[in-house]
Amino acid sequence: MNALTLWFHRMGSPPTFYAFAERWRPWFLWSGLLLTVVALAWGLFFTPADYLQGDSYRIIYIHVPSAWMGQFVFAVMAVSGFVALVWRIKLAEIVSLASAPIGATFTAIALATGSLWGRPTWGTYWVWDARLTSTLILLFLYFGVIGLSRAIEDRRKAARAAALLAIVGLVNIPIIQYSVYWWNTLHQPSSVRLFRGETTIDPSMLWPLLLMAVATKLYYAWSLLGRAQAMVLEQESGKDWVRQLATADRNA
Amino acid sequence: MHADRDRRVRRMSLLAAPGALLRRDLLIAWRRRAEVLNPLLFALMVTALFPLALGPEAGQLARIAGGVAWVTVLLASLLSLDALFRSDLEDGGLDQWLVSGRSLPLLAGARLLGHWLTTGLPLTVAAPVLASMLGLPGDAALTLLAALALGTPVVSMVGGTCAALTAAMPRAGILLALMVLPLMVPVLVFGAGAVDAALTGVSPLAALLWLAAGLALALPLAPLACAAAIRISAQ
Amino acid sequence: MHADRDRRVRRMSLLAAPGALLRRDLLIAWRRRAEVLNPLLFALMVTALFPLALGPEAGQLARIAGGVAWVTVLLASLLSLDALFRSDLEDGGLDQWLVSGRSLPLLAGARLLGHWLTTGLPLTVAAPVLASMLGLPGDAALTLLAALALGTPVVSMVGGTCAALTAAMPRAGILLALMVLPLMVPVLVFGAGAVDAALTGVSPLAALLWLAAGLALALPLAPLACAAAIRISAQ
Amino acid sequence: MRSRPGTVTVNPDLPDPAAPWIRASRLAFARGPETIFGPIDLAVEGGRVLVVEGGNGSGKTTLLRVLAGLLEPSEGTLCWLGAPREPWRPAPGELALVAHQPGLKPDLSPAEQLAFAVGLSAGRGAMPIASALAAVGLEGYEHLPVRRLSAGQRKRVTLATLLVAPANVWLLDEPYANLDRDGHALVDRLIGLQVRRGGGIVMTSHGHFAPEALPCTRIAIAGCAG
Amino acid sequence: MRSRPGTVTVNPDLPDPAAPWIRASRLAFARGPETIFGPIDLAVEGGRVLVVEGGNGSGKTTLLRVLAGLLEPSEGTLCWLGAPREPWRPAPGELALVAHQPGLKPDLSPAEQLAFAVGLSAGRGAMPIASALAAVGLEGYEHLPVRRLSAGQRKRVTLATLLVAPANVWLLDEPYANLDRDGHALVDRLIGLQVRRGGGIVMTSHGHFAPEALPCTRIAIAGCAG
Ligand code: HEM
Ligand SMILES: Nc1ncnc2c1ncn2[C@@H]1O[C@H](COP(=O)(O)OP(=O)(O)OP(=O)(O)O)[C@@H](O)[C@H]1O
Ligand SMILES: Nc1ncnc2c1ncn2[C@@H]1O[C@H](COP(=O)(O)OP(=O)(O)OP(=O)(O)O)[C@@H](O)[C@H]1O
Ligand SMILES: [Mg+2]
Ligand SMILES: [Mg+2]
Repeated sequence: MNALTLWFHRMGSPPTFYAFAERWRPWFLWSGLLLTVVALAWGLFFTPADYLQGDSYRIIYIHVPSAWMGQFVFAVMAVSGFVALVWRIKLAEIVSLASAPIGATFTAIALATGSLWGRPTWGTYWVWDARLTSTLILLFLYFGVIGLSRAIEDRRKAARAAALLAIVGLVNIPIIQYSVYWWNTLHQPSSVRLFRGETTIDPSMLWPLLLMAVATKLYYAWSLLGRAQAMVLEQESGKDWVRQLATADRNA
Repeated sequence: MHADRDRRVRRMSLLAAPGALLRRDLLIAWRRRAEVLNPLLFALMVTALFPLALGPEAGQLARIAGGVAWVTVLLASLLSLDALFRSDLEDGGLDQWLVSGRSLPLLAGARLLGHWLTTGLPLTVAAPVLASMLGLPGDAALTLLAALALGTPVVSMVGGTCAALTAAMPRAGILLALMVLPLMVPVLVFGAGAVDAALTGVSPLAALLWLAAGLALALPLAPLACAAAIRISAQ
Repeated sequence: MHADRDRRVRRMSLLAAPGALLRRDLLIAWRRRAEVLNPLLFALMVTALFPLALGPEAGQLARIAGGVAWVTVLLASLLSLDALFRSDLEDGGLDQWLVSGRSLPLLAGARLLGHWLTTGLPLTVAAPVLASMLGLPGDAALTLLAALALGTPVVSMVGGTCAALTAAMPRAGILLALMVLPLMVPVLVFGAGAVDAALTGVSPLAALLWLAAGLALALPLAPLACAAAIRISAQ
Repeated sequence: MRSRPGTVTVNPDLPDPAAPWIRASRLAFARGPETIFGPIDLAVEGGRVLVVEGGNGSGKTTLLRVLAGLLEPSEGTLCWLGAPREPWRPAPGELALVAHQPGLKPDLSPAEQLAFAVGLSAGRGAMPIASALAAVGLEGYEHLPVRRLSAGQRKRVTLATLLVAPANVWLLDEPYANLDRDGHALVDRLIGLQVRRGGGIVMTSHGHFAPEALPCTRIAIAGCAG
Repeated sequence: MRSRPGTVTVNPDLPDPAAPWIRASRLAFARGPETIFGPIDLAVEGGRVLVVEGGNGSGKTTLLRVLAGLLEPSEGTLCWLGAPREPWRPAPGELALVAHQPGLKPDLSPAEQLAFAVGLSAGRGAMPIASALAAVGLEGYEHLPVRRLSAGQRKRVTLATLLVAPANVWLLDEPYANLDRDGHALVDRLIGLQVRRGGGIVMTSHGHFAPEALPCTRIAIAGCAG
């Protein structure tokens, strides 16, 4: 057993994991908040307005990191789901299950900010552009995973079922992306060229963007650990260490 | 020689259980053979509904024919997927699969094959009828046939895996659709795209090759995923 | 006075059983409240599928929006109809309805009402969202809302009656669709027609009135028909 | 009016107080050409248990479903309290059926199942739901979904409906199946209760079990036992 | 190799011929935080019947499903012929399960049901389908769809699978339920057969029935009976 699997197995013990999460959550929260404040201040006040879009482009600091996170979290969900199914590690199950609503929220934020942004720039909230469509489908994939896990009462069973669906979804995501591009370019050669043309971005915009990307990951870690803690407590309610925790809480 | 016969015998016994399952599924389908036509009739009916819903301008219809045909086929498959594992779960049949100690992926594969034979195949065979109802010209109709032949097995396999996950839920119909439809986007896009290409005079080969690639990917993976799903549901 | 109170008591006790059934059905729906959103999500997803199948040109899309919205709503209802009486038949619940000696049409009516409240109503409420996805302008969107409010109860009632007839069949999904869809053609035509009329600037009132007439016809008749269907299935 | 103490009288105009609850004359049921059970006569009298005995496949369940009005007899007449009734449809509060498939919803708790049974019933002389659940030994399981109950626990929920939704005649199909020793005693107690208040009972049995020390009439149903 | 005469040997390399078919040590099952049955030890020996007794809801069915590999134990180890096996998955010909829900298809006849069971089985030392159906008393019902059979007749079809698809260990959940007197004798005969050929048997019971005059081990399962 190498160090990584050993670590996973140790983390698989609920009390160890709970203590780990308890220790690290504040760090994630505070560093994430700090980075957000810095990045937003930088982005909102210290970068120039876009020569084409004026100030409306500043929504980019929410939009793009959320869009990235929507995809990133799905990958995390599927990979930890795979770990859960193959090596039967409870913690991975929990990580997978707890990720779904967070990822769905990020995706929804990307969609919402995108369509708000679309109004001033494209004159409409929604067009059937390739990237927009594939983001929408990603959201639907999340809905499928969440719906499935909610519909199954037994938590472990729900986690495993959702993990399997996430894996199937992950295998499909590249294919979906490709097909959607193919679909759009086939029918509509040139309406929105925004994403592909604009590969060069001004460094003064890039830095706050990257900071935000890190901040959202920290936020994700914080939120994930919180949800996972709640799930662990629920699964383990009645065990000794949880009871001790509860009494310690009451005494404190 | 001897080793060869041994291997043959082992392979035969490996396929004995899925073979028996496929035979039984087809037998049940045969007992209810009136229902085998149903997906087909459904497809024909939805195809007939579209002009009613969209208004009768014929030109508009032919332009969207590929898409309509594929949406129809997807929905027909969806409707028949819901029951794919449910009754086996409820009547304890899946327990017997598991207790038998037989290879679960092979059993799952047999079930998926049975589903395709009773749903996808009739729809594919009926492609020319659908095509003529939608006013597709000859080569576009042929493309539709080819696309359905390549795409419907993927629908059965991916959809069947999702159906195995929802088997334990009494009314999963719509949840199943929520799970399956996003996964079916590539099949839909390439399937409808192939017909569209043929209609506009472009070669549909690229789209068809993508469908074939999807099929090649699903063939080995879907039975494994489906088996895993069955194990989860049967608990 | 006395006779009046007696009548009130009798009416109350007449409604006691259907009331209990409706309460129980809603309770079950509440237990699975995650699923209440599903018809809605399904409708959104199918609405998203159409552009994928038909191509993204917006102009074409808006022209067929009314039809697409109605086809979507019909399919969402269809998917949820299948299970409407099946589980009660299989678990012996329908036997209990019959043995109770309570008015079967009222019980059937309660079940149909429950179906509409959990399927048709959310779809109706979501009409504005569907409309904006399909690019419908404001008054057409309002017309869609009105048409759905009048049409979805009819779908629940007629579809529910068919579902009662097919309840005894293990995989009736598609057969049910075959029975329901032709019956739904008027709803579809008037429903889509109303939206179309609003789009082209004509008054949609005529189509809406036809829908209202259908509703007025179905309200008293559907529970009776449904009760008869239940008696047939329960044997 | 019939004056058995505590009887659940629902029909105010009982045709004949001395008549049995149900009388069947030359009752037979056939599916297509094949007779499932032959013409038989029977009377479900108040305060007595009618035990229908027969081997597997002899037609016991079918007979019960005919008496419950779920299947139409192919021959014979049925009378309720002496008055012939055609078609044979129960009125509220007349019949209760405990079958293999009792109509429990996996998502609902025993208490909620019983609340629905109360809604369907005539609602007189009933026991409160909580006491009924306690009486069948399901204390502590009132609020678990039925999905989580064992076979015997589900059977107990079904038996509790007899308490919360009283009926003049109980039709019990293998009431002892799936129950443990306590459960058997419970069924005996329930039957005793109904007998004491003058209600009628029809139960099927394979001859292993029967209520103890209660007035019984046994009839054998002649079928082509497997 | 194990040398009990007529034993259905499927695994050619049996680890320990003297070991019991299944040995469970400190086996427990929990759903979420709640333990369904406590840590128990048991051995399923060849030629003996292991009778699991307990009240309703004590966990008998759950234990059987764990032994069948359908549920994962939360604690404890399981050994097959002395060798620990993890995860616990049966190989062909090792286990047979007769449960409340036996996987019968309403549209198929008993003969067709059994043909499928044969397809799933390891297929050695089996009885022909027609003889098996005759042995369980279903002559004349071979070609009727199961939809048309009574509760007891369905149970008999399930019992016939034990004959056409032999297995080393039988897991029987309330095998006597729904059967008439003949049916009880039939179950006893079947169990006797398996005992004589050295196979293992685990059966649940509420204590009313047990195979007559056969070597039995009884264990009580401690649960919070309803
Ligand atoms: C609902 C509408 C929208 C959706 C769903 C959407 C979705 C996305 C996604 C998924 C990404 C991440 C791409 C990646 O993986 O790198 C992205 C990036 C981006 N989006 Fe949007 N978007 C929307 C509207 C808009 C609008 C209206 C604008 C501006 C006019 C915009 C500007 C950008 C920019 C500048 C990027 C970063 C460029 C890049 O990394 O390629 N988006 N969007
Ligand atoms: N739905 C049906 N269609 C046709 N025949 C049926 C149907 N149900 C039962 N039968 C036949 O009717 C006969 C009587 O069945 P029934 O279920 O009444 O028997 P039973 O006495 O209750 O038996 P058991 O003790 O096994 O429950 C059986 O031979 C059976 O084959
Ligand atoms: N799917 C489930 N989910 C949660 N709890 C369950 C589930 N199935 C059973 N239980 C609980 O587990 C306990 C044991 O159930 P089990 O079915 O094993 O009992 P049993 O001994 O077979 O009882 P019976 O004699 O009534 O069949 C019961 O208290 C029941 O409430
Ligand atoms: Mg019976
Ligand atoms: Mg049990």
